[in-house]
Amino acid sequence: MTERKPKNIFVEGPVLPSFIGESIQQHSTKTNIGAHSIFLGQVRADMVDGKSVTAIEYTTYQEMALEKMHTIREAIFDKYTLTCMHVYHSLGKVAAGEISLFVFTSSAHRKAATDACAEIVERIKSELPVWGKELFENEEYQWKENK
Amino acid sequence: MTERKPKNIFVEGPVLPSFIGESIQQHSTKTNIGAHSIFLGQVRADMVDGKSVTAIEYTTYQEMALEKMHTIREAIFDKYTLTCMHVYHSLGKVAAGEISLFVFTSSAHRKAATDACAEIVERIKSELPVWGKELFENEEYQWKENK
Amino acid sequence: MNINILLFGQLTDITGIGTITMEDVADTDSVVQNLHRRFPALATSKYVVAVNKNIITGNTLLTQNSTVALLPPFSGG
Amino acid sequence: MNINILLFGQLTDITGIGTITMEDVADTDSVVQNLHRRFPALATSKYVVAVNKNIITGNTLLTQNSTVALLPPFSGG
Repeated sequence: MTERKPKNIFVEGPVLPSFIGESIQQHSTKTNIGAHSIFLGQVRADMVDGKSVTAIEYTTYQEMALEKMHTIREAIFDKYTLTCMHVYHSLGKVAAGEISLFVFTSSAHRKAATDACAEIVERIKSELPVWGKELFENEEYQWKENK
Repeated sequence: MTERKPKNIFVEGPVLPSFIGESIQQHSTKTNIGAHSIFLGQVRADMVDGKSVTAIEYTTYQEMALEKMHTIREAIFDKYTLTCMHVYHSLGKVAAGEISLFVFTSSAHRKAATDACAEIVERIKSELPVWGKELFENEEYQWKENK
Repeated sequence: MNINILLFGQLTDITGIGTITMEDVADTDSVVQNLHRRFPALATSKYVVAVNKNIITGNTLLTQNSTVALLPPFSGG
Repeated sequence: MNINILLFGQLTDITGIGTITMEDVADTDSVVQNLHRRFPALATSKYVVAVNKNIITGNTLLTQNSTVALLPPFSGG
């Protein structure tokens, strides 16, 4: 009796563009793939009352988040004919301009990858217990809230 | 009187994963971006009558394709609030497992980038005068047709 | 009965800590009332409650070593 | 009157060449009829016609140095 262990999606700090390039490269051996869809969340330097966001610091309820992500993953694989699916989310500080979320789906034909990727992003934003603290230049901060 | 010259979207051979990584990296200075959407078309090693596709050789009616792409670009910028939009399409041989199309959109909030990216891909496939010749192991080939 | 309580995000600004242990609480309503007494600002904060990593919608009985988590609005991605 | 004719994709398998020049053709129907006479397999091929990079749907008058292109089904991406 083996229960599939939820995969860890969390990485410390930003997701690096070079890592994204390498992830894409790793799919060149899977010649049944015809389409990749990628979503990247990047930290914006939003202005709030004249101060600008310099970074977001992410925290999570990790055990719950990984269980939830596992449920989402299974639901997505049931619903769409995907070749693969990868999700990476930052923890800790991610500076404005850096990437905090990387969702990557692949399929033979484009519709499955595209639709699955969009749905995963929506579910991550609404269902994963992750919190972003927007840090300003001084010691001030505010807690982000997803719409 | 300056007329904006259509940008060249064509590259000789495959789009390299490292180039995609570098393209992403170049957006880290644009701190008004919150979301990137990327679509990649990869050449599949499809089996046809027992033979497998080893590469696709792309040709185009370049002048018309670039004018058409320019029209699509303007329409997409009118319809969606995008920060930027990049499109690269291969010409010549692209082996199975390599990437022949790279569409990259960015916006403050995710919906614009995601919807624009999907629409650009549909329009490229249906409107750009580009032809793919699927090459098999021997000297045989067949002309691809988009559905 | 030992109950582990976890607090996250902006809620820890109120409590100053992320983990609290309570004894002799039978259900989630008791946990919440107890916390609201100790940290009045929690009563006016937005959050949902999870028991053993599942979000609950009504009062829920607790058992030995249950983990109760107070989750403010998510903002991942 | 000089008309430039471009052929692409599988159509060049039929014609063996991608560029043809014709003189004294007044409209696209004349170009197409002329090509179908010279390359009968073109008549049973799928393609659309573009004049000066714009796809046309009916017979179109040509002018000096018009470019007529025969475009088989697209398969980019």
